[in-house]
Amino acid sequence: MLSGIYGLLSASFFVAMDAVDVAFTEASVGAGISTLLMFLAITMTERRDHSVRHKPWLALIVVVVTGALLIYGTLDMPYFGSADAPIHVHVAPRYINDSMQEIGVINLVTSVLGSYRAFDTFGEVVVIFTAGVGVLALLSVSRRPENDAKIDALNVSMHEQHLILRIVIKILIPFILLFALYVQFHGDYGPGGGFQAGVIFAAAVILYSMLFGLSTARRVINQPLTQFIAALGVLLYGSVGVVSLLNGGNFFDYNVLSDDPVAGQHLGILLIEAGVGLTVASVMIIIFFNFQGRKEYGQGQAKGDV
Amino acid sequence: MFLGLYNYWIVVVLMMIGFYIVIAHGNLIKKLVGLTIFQTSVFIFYISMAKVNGGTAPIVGDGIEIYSNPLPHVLILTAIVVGIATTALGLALTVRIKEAYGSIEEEEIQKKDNSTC
Amino acid sequence: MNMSLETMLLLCMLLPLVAIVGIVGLGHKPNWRETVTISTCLALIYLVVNLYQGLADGEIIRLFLWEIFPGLQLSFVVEPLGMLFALIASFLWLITTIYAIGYMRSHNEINQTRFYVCFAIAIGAVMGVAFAENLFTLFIFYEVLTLSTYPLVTHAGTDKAKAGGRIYLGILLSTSIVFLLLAIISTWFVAGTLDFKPGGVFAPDVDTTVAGAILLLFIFGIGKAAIMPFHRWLPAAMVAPTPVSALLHAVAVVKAGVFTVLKVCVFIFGIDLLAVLPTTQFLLYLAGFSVLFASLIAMRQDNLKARLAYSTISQLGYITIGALLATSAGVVGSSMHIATHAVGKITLFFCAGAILVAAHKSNISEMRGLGRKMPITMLAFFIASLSIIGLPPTAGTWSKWFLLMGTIETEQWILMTILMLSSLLNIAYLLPIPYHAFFSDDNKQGSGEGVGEGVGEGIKEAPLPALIALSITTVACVALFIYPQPVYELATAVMENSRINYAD
Amino acid sequence: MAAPLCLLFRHSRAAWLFALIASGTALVISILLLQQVLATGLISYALGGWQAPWGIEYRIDTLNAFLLLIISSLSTVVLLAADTSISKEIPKEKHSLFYVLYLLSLTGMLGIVATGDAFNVFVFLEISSLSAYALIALGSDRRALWASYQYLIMGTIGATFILIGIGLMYQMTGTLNMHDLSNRLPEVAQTRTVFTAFAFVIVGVCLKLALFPLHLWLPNAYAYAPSIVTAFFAATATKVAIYLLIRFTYSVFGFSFSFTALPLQLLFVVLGVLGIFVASSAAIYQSNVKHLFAYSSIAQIGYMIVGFSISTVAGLTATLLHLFNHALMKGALFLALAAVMHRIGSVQLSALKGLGREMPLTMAAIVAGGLSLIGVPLTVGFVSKWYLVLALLENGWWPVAMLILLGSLLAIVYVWRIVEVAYFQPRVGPGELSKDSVREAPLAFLVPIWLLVIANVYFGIDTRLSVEVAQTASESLFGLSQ
Repeated sequence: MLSGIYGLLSASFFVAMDAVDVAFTEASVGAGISTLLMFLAITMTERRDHSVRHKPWLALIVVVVTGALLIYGTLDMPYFGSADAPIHVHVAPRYINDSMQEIGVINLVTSVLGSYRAFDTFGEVVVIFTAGVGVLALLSVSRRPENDAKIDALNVSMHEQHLILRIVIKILIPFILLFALYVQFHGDYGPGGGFQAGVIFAAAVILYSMLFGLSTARRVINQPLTQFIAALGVLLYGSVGVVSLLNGGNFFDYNVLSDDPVAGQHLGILLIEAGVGLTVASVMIIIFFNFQGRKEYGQGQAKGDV
Repeated sequence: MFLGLYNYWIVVVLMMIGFYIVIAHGNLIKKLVGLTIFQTSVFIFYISMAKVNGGTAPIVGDGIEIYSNPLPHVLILTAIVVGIATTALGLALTVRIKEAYGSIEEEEIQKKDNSTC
Repeated sequence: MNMSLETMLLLCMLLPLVAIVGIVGLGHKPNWRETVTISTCLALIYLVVNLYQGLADGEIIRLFLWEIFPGLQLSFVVEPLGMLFALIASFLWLITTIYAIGYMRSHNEINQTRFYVCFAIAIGAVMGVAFAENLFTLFIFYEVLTLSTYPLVTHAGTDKAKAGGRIYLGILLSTSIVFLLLAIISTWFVAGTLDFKPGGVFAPDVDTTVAGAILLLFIFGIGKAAIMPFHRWLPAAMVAPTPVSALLHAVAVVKAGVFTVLKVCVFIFGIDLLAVLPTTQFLLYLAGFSVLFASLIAMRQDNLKARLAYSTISQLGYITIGALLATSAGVVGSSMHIATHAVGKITLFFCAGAILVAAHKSNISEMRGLGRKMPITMLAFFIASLSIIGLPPTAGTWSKWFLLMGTIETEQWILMTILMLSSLLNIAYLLPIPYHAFFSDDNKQGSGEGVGEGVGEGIKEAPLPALIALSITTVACVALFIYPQPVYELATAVMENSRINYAD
Repeated sequence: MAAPLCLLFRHSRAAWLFALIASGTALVISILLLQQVLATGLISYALGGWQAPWGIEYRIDTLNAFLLLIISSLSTVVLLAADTSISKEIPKEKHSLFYVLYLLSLTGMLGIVATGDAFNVFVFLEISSLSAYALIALGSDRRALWASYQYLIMGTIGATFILIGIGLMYQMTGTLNMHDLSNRLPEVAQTRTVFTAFAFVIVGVCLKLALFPLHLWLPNAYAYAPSIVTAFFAATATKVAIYLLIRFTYSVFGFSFSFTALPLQLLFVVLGVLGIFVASSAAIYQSNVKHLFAYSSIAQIGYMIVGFSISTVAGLTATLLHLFNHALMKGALFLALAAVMHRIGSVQLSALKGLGREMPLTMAAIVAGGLSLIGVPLTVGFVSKWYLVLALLENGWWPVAMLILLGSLLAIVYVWRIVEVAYFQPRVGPGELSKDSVREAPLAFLVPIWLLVIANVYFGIDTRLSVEVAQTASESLFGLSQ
């Protein structure tokens, strides 16, 4: 819970720092998804905390030394907020001054993300994809039908208690999805983009599944499909690069996608954002489903044992 | 001079809190929480770098001359994703460890390991 | 045959490897397997003798394989010292193989195929050591030799054999990696080359401290020369079957060691440089100590093979001393001693093996009266002992003579005394064995002899192949006294070679 | 030019064959790259068409190309055996996931090596690490999970440290491109910030590197991961970390800065030598052969670090050579262990009794690899040891040279424990396994194993290629730093 608040706090901090995009992401991730996952994991393991802090002094020394080194390092740093710091005068001006001509996207973050450093973003998508696959490898269970039945029964009894909530959520979900789409395509103009949209989209699905039961949700969005979509996202992203390669440019050189470089950039960014969105959404869903699935599986087994 | 750097120092303190939790705690989930704090504070550190006095969010608009540096924002977007990916994987591991060992306390696990081998 | 001599040189090393294929392939048919081995021996001798002819005709036989590092080649050349070594080794290999067949079969040893395979690799490595043109090539084959003989040492597979093998490998590999390799690399670093050159490779104005340190590294590094304190492997290796002890630990391995010492002294340092190095004197005394002390230990050994092993350590000390004396007499003596000691010691080991096989005895105290049961063996033992001691009419006389000359020339009176004293000790620990075997009654001893007597009834001479083998080497012991020319010529050629070129 | 490398992980449902093809393609590409680099020098490829430092570029010099070659070739060879190996160690339904992760990990490593952008390094580092955690956790033993968790914590701390370091550098220079960094850093080299950045990057990399005393995560991770994974990582993962170390100290911070700002030389020599001794001694007391070789890996890293710390062309050449050679040895060894695992289901030392007779080819490969570890002539281990000692002598570091050689004696001990057990102990195992159940490993193992063994010998005899490349690479590094 604390970490959720921490996430929200840092998000608002980012806003104060003029980093709206980052704030948006941190809000959805730090305060949303990761807290959710934490809770899930905690319920699956144990709440009690009877841990002993071993070797606290050693740890403290390490930490203090590291911290002192960092403070020492900051002494020569340019002052906070000063405009003539090296980072503001070397590479960045080009992004700020020229990207309108070169890319034509109002949100500078998006243009840097999608084009100048498209490869980083590509890496990012791959990272999240890796995490998805990793969680899948670790947690996926081969589902046995008799367990499913039990779980269903369990779920039904549970969910009848949340009738009002279910109705509210049912109404809300389409709006959330719509909002996700808006964020997805609005990335060019305001804060937003594929990643945030993906998370929001995933959040909608997760909400749904929390209230209506995992198996219900799985009936709507089944696992192979999400896996396929996750891969599709990466592929979409990658193929944008390949296409530009085939068109005679460098990898991720969107200029060649269209006759007009700016239009080409637009198209490229749009496509990769779509790829990011797809992958992120599906991976989030995969992760959540697997956590939840594992949990219910464990409960089912426990019940079966009793 | 100190005023010019206070922001970084707060970040450092945050970082070290996270780092300490990672090292010193025996509970696997708490370790992960610590890790998240540690990472997030690094993000803040980057974002602080990007801030320019009097600047606004790097979205081009009319009449705005000074923008924050968009590059760190991009980097941190990526880093956040990396962070959540790591957390997810770590939690997944924790869940499995709980299943396999019946505990998520570092010392108990080590004890069990030693007794089996 | 119209083979070029270069091809022959290559074949010297390849032939044993080719033989392996045959040996493994025919592993289940002992007769065929051993035929392959023996014919390989014969072919090898043929090759080596041919090379000798070529050398005698003054041809330069050189073989360049390829470069391993820039400036470091795998290459071979035939020169007198190597020739000497190769001749001895190939000749004795044949004899040992004959002997081994008799020994291994009558002893019902296991894993005979592995035995012959390793044997073949070892001899190939010995050839490589003998003909190596540079220190680097030599080092490679030196290590191959160590590794290929390890399975032979641990052949029996018992705990004792494994322990022995561990010591063997441990000491040999350790010294070679820690000291020898370091020495080689330092040489490479200081001198810029590793080629064996008459007169040495170091520049005349090289820092004597550095060169002295390198010499120290070399002498310690060549663990196979068994200078104390790195001699422990030799007695440990005696757990091996006797043919192994005979060929490898009396001839091939230790001789590879002292051969390397000689090579290093003469061709890396050059005897002139050697004479002025500060560490030479220390090493001389160390070797002297090794000679004397090993002899003393040998006195106390009851196990025949162990006694012979310590005797070997002592004799190796002679060779090292000869090399370090840095005079031509010393070097000649050392070179000859390689040959004469090889012949003598292998005879002794053959005898020990024969006694073990025929009478199942390995302790000296049990051998009283054995001479009457095994006259030929014991006679051979006697003659070989004379050779080791250095009495006429045996081969050892010459080499000891030259070694003594060397000490006198350099006025190393202490060393001379040591050598003389050690020879006396030789007499004391070797001659009593045949003496008791012939002239004392085996039944006079007290308890435990009942068993010995029961066995003693059935004792006959050793198996025929073994007997043949040891007779040949015994004859060789005498023959080398009467006709030492080839050996002497080669030995002096070593010196001449180095002198002449050094004068240039 | 390098871009196709990155397309390799495209199909999520890739099966073994696909993975193999992908890895093979990477191999071919990296061979071509190496040739081209040797012929023409630096290759730079701007991704997205944006020139560095604005965009991200791939920057391939001899060093990168060399590393790319090592990684892709080892990965291809290891993959040859993967299909058979994982069939027993990993549940069927996770096979395709396994390959996906494997390829992702490969991608990560190739990406780290190829990229010329500091932040991009971080991203790829995470790709390879995340997939590594997951791969290790796939191990059948429950301890694999714990090992993976420990690795995750350590790895993430390391990565975050690197991130901090990169951030500080960026703060001072305003650029993320490595080449650009190296141009701009000297201006601000005297500041405390740069010093701190350097310290953080180094510590972070050393965590990944498993440099003694930061090595604690490695043995368990190696021991409990699926055998194939172990073979792959042992041969490649630490190599990548060494690459990063070299890249950052030599190229980015510049040689003169790196070795004057901190007592780095002394520190690394001490740590390297200590690592050699402590890890080798630990290896001697292991009863699990995988553990044993894992500790030996740490010791070998010590050698590389010592070579690195000499900070001369010769020393660096030795390190790079050892990088290559060690990949060959450890690849062969762990693959052979994978074969053993496949056949008898255990890699405890006691389970190897008498295996020399039952699986002669596999055990012979282990012996060959072991000899190479010791550094016996005619194997690659000897070559690297030779160069290392030579480099040490060149610097006049006699004692260190002596220590290093002493350290390799320890290798004899632990290798010989295996040899003795495998060859000189009868295969008695009443109740364990019936005798005829142990056969020689299947061909799918033998081919890659012996490929590596032959490479071990070949590059031990004919060193032209490896030495030349290593030398060019280290010379160019020194050229860059001036």
